[in-house]
Amino acid sequence: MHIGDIKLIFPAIYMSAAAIVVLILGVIAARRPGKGLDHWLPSHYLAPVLVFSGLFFSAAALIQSFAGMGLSIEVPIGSEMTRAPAVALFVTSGGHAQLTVDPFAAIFTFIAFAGTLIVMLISLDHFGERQPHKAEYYSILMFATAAVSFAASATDLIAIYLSIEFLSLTSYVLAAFAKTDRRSGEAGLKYFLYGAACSAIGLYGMSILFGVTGGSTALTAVARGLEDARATGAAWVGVVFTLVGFGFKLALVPFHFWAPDTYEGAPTPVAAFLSVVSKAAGLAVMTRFLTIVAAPDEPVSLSWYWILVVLTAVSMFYGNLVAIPQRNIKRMLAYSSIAQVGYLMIGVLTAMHSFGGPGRLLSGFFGVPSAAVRSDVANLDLVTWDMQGVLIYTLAYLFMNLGAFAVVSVVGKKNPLNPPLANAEAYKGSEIENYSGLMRRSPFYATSLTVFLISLAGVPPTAGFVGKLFIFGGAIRMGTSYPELIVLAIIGVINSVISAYYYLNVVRLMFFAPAEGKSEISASIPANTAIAICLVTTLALIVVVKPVASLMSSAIYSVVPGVIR
Amino acid sequence: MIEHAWLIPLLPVIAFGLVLLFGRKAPGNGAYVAIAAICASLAMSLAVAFQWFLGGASAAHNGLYSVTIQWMPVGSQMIDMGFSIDALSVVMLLVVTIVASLVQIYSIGYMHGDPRYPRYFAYHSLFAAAMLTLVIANNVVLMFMSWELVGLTSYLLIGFWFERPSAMRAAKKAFLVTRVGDVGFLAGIILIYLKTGSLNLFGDAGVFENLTRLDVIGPWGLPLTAIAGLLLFCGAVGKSAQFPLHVWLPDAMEGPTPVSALIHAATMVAAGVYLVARMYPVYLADSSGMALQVVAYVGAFTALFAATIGIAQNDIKRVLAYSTVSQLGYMIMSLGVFGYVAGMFHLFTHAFFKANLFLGSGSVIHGTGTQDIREMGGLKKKMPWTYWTFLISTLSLCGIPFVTAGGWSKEEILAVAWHTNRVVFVVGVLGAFTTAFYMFRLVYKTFYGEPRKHDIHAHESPRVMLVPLVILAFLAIFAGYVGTPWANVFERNLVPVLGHHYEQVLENKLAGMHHGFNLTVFLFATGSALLGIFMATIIWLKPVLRIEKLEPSFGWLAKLVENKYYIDEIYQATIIRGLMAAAWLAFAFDKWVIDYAIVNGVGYLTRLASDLWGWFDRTFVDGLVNIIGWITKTTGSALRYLQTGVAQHYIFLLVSALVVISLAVIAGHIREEAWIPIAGFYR
Amino acid sequence: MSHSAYGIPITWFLTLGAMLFCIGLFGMMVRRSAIGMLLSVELMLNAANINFIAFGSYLKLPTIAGQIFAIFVITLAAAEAAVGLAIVINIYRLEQHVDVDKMTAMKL
Amino acid sequence: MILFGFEITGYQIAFLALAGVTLGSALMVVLMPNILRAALFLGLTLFGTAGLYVLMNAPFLAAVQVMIYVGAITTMIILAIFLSSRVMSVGFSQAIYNPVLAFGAAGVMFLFLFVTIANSIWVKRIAAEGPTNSNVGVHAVAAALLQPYVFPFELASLVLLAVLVGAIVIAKEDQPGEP
Repeated sequence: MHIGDIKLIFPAIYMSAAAIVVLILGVIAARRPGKGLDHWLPSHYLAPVLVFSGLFFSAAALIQSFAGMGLSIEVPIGSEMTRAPAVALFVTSGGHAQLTVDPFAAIFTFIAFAGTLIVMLISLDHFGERQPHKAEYYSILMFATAAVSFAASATDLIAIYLSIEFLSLTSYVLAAFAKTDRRSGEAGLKYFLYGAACSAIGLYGMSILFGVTGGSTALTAVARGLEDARATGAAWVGVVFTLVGFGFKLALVPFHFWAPDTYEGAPTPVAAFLSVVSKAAGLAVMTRFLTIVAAPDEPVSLSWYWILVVLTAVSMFYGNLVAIPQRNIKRMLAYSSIAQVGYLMIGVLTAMHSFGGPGRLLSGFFGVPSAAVRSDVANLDLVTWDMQGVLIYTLAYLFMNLGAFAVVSVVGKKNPLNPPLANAEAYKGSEIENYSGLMRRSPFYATSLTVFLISLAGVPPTAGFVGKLFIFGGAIRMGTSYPELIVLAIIGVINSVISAYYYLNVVRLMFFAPAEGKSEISASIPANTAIAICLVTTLALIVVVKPVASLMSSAIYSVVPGVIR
Repeated sequence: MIEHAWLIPLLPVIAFGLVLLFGRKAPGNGAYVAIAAICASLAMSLAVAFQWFLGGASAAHNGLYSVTIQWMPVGSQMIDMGFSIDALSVVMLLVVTIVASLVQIYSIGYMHGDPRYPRYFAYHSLFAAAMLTLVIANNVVLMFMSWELVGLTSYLLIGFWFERPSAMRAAKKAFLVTRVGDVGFLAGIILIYLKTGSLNLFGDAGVFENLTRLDVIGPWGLPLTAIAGLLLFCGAVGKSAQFPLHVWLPDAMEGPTPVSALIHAATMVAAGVYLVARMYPVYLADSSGMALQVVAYVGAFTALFAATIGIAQNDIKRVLAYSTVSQLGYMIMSLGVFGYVAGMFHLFTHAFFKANLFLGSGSVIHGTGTQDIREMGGLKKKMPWTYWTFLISTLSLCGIPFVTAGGWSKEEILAVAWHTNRVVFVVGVLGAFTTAFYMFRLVYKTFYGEPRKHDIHAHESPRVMLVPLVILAFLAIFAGYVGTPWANVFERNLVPVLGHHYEQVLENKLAGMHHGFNLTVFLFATGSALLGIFMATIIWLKPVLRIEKLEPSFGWLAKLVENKYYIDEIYQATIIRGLMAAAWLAFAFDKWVIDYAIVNGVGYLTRLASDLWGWFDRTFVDGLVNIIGWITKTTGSALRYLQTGVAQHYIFLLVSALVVISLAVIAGHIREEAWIPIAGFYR
Repeated sequence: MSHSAYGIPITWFLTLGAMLFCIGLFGMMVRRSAIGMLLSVELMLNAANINFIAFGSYLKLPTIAGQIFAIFVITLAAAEAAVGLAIVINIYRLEQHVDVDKMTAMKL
Repeated sequence: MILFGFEITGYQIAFLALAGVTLGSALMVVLMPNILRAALFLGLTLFGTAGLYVLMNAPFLAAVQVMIYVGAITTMIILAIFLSSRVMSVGFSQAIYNPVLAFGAAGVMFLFLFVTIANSIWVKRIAAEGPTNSNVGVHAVAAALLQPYVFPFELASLVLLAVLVGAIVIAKEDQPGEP
């Protein structure tokens, strides 16, 4: 690599630097609260502004990586070499990149930045101006975002482990950030213990992979090594254990146990962050890992593939069924997001098939994938549709889920001047029964939440419908060769009917139940802005889906492995 | 004008936005905005219709005008969005816009003073937009989208009076039950897409074109086309309230009456019929004919089943609801016996007279303040306009020949059934009889006799409500003249919609059918309707047969049937029921043979059947829905106990899951290597 | 049995690592206090480190990556312990105990 | 050296001794009722592991292990134990939670791993008798860290910064009125 190529990961570097700036300025300012520097440059305004400009940088990086301006990599296709818009950074001996900057990473960086910005807007409203340790809070949030960005482009086990762990550690802190709140502490502790166990298991898996593949840590090298070690049970044990570490970030069943408790106890903006941005990191790593490392030519012959299929189906059913009896809306959303991960995993499995195995990786990567050869619709290109599904659904999920959490945060807000001690009263805010008659108390929030929930249920014309269309469509297309994907898609459709049951229950309460003399709900401008952004995007995605989808389809180049330039 | 047909659904969407945002500040509290939009859509639909049928546009465009724009790229393929104008969609446009605009005008009077008046009109506009999009969509994705949107807005409209818990429940039930059908619909779309590789209906590589080319037998010899047709039909079963998913429609009467008139007469429920008609090539391509058989029998069963339930209902709107279910069964049945034109024709005429009946019942409810026909009576004098329009539409529904629209369409259905399937024909005739019977019961109980409850001060409704009634009554008479057996304009225009190939197929199926006036069918149809009217007259108008006399003996049976005994303690219930039934039989036999002979017996048997159906409906069909709900809930509740809140438990579960997964990995790869650790360890 | 200066097959180390890993897992399940569970996590991380270094040393193509990975694991273990202990201390301040199995305010 | 008919090298004896120490103290970590003693036994485990590192020709790692793990982490944990208990002697009886099930799960897991690990497939890539590399010194590690692995190195420093800030914020006791 050239040292100048560092500019390609500029968004992530910028985010880390901005986090340090917020920290230092914030700590200086906090010495005289409300006066001097704190009056002119309080960190809860500084941080969103910096993230907002970071959003522009990541958008620029996105456009740059799609347009292929200045970054490209030679990839062999069959016997010819073709240029693909990806750049390998920090190449180790053997020609394997630790970071690969490509449209896939750029999209996830953008998603992380946009999500963080919305989370910050919610936080502004949720914690208020007098939030204790606000500089540290915003700075750690920004560090976590940088970690997501690193994770999205990491193509080396060391880099992946570090960035995922970076994200986890900052997330533990964020979950426990409401220090005076018992539930927040409990949420943080459970998240920490479960996360530590999962990451230790994942690390153990990586150590086995490291050995089985002959001492390689780069994903491409691991992929080649696995080809040789195909017949080894140990290799697949390594893969499965490693997947535990990623599945934990995704809250995939059965690695999900932390999610409901943590979502319920953590401050609502943090729960929003965990459910979307942190999950995006897990998704990016999972997708990259599966498509590069673990996808041999015939994944259907491998037991772990079937394990993933089963876990995907179980996730959908488990999440949706257990969400039904919940009484706390944050907990309900936690289970709902477990189910949503199931939908996303359908997309990941589809993508996995379309990218074929490690052998195909270096020869004929852009060629017709194995699925198409076997299928009777060989002339239809299967590749782009599949990667699109994951990306578009993630985008849709970002806005609809964050929107739902934003409304939950506004409705369940506590008095910011008076942070509550561990009393049960303070938590009435996020009980579902508290939403009865919300329409009469505040039509805007009720309508917005309705739109978000309907979108999560996948009813047109919302973003969730578009996402499901792409996910299920891709699965069905690929299903001509791999019927289990069609089964998963049908399970997905059935589950979206089940999910309508509990989403509509909230809608019913909001619209159709009497309000028991509760006052109107008000929120500050930032929170309303966040909700409005989510609302507009959720409703407008179907209109602008054409440019978005064609943008996403370019991400076919995404999982180009780091190969030396 | 045809090029701008996309404006027809767009105008109500704009009205929806305006009314929702500006509501009370808009003219007429938003009502005028919504009405202006739907009337503009109506005008445009009329213009399109004139241009299409009379202006020669149909010939100029070869019977199909379709515009497509690219919507979203999926892989190398584009999902398109677009609209198509052909005879079928023009008919549907006319039906929807006419009924929707009249219903909205009517609503000015009916909803007057409602606290959420603007929102009502906003929902109405959105609903109309969704429905209009559905009928001109030329792409299954767009169709499905608007289909779901129709369901969503009907949820809002049915639950409009959410102060009533029953309205809430009904709205949710309607949404969820129709969504069950939608799963089938979606699966059908998926299957069709997999088989034809296309999402567009028309055009060179469209669904219909490809259906003819592709082989239709799937793996393991599955008749894929038939399966696709049946899956699509699931959607229609849900939306058009066919057995066994009809349970939502009677409950949905909790919405405001104009909503019932719009949704449950002309639009949403007709969407299912429209879907089958639109996808008719799929059914015709199914050479086994299995799909259409199922369609026919489901329709026929529903038609008779719902009609018998209608006899025993005492809520004016519920009678009409079951009547709607029954008439939808007629349409579906007609489509099932290759009566493609007849089914659509009945949809066309039914929309007007059923909308009129609902609006008339709304007028009655508005005037009397009650929905119970036992409390009404003698309204003929007090509400003359309502009475006459209601009567005209009732006659139309009964299928009185020559002078009403319903007569023409019902006869056409029976004519087709006579030719293709005599069983269905018999069911149709029985249905016609029952329909006339319960409708005239309704008319007599409501408008004739003396007022049974004297604290009701009935008054005629305001003019803004009467004008739509009169217009619809007019249509209930004259709309049928487009499809008389002698000059069937309807058929001439509608059949070519299928395209040349399928037109041929349909003609082969109907080969040898006597096109034109069929005296046998005419006698059966008219005779059964007149007999029904006659029976109703001698029971309720001039009580030759005194039903009240048997009311005690019959009443306790009805109660018994409804009694919880049956469900809770089946053993005991069976014995009691057996005893009671024996006693009742002895008593009834005595009464019948001595007093009333056969005529009265028919009346009782029908009512008995009706109540039994009702019981069956409540117990089994609702029960099935409830059981599914219960299982879902219980599983959810049971599973949540895994989440004990103890972190050590979580980790234990994690490790156990990992152990299971690891063992599965071993099981999966056991053959690939020696798992017995000898060589490595003691090397 | 072959003879060499070392005479220790790698499987000995790997088995030791597996034992340590499972002892750690066991500790995660049976330890009651949060700090006890944290200790068990350290055992599991150590097991992974033993694997890394064993592979790094025993591979026919020697690589330093194993040791590098282990260094990062140790670094992150320190960071993890810091975060964990901070959370534990905060919990102790709120509840006067650190027994995880008593913390079940949220369930269902 | 011949022992019980087997020929045993000095390295093997060293391994067995270190493994015994490591595993024994690891068991103590898990089973010791007193949390402070458990933490001290963790230090012993980590020492034993450091010895194993030396056996595997990784003396630098052994040094790192002793300095960071034993020196820093264990000390930190002990400090936290002191901080989070008012009276040392009370409240540390660690009742075992669900020992049988847990033992079963962990035991099956171990059997599974053992079967997987002790498999002949290692022969292919792994030198049979002992480490292939000679002692890897500080220089080699430093060169690797600063040249090919400079990115993880920098990332790790970011992690440490963020985590330090987070840990301090969470752990410190807020004075009333402090922002």
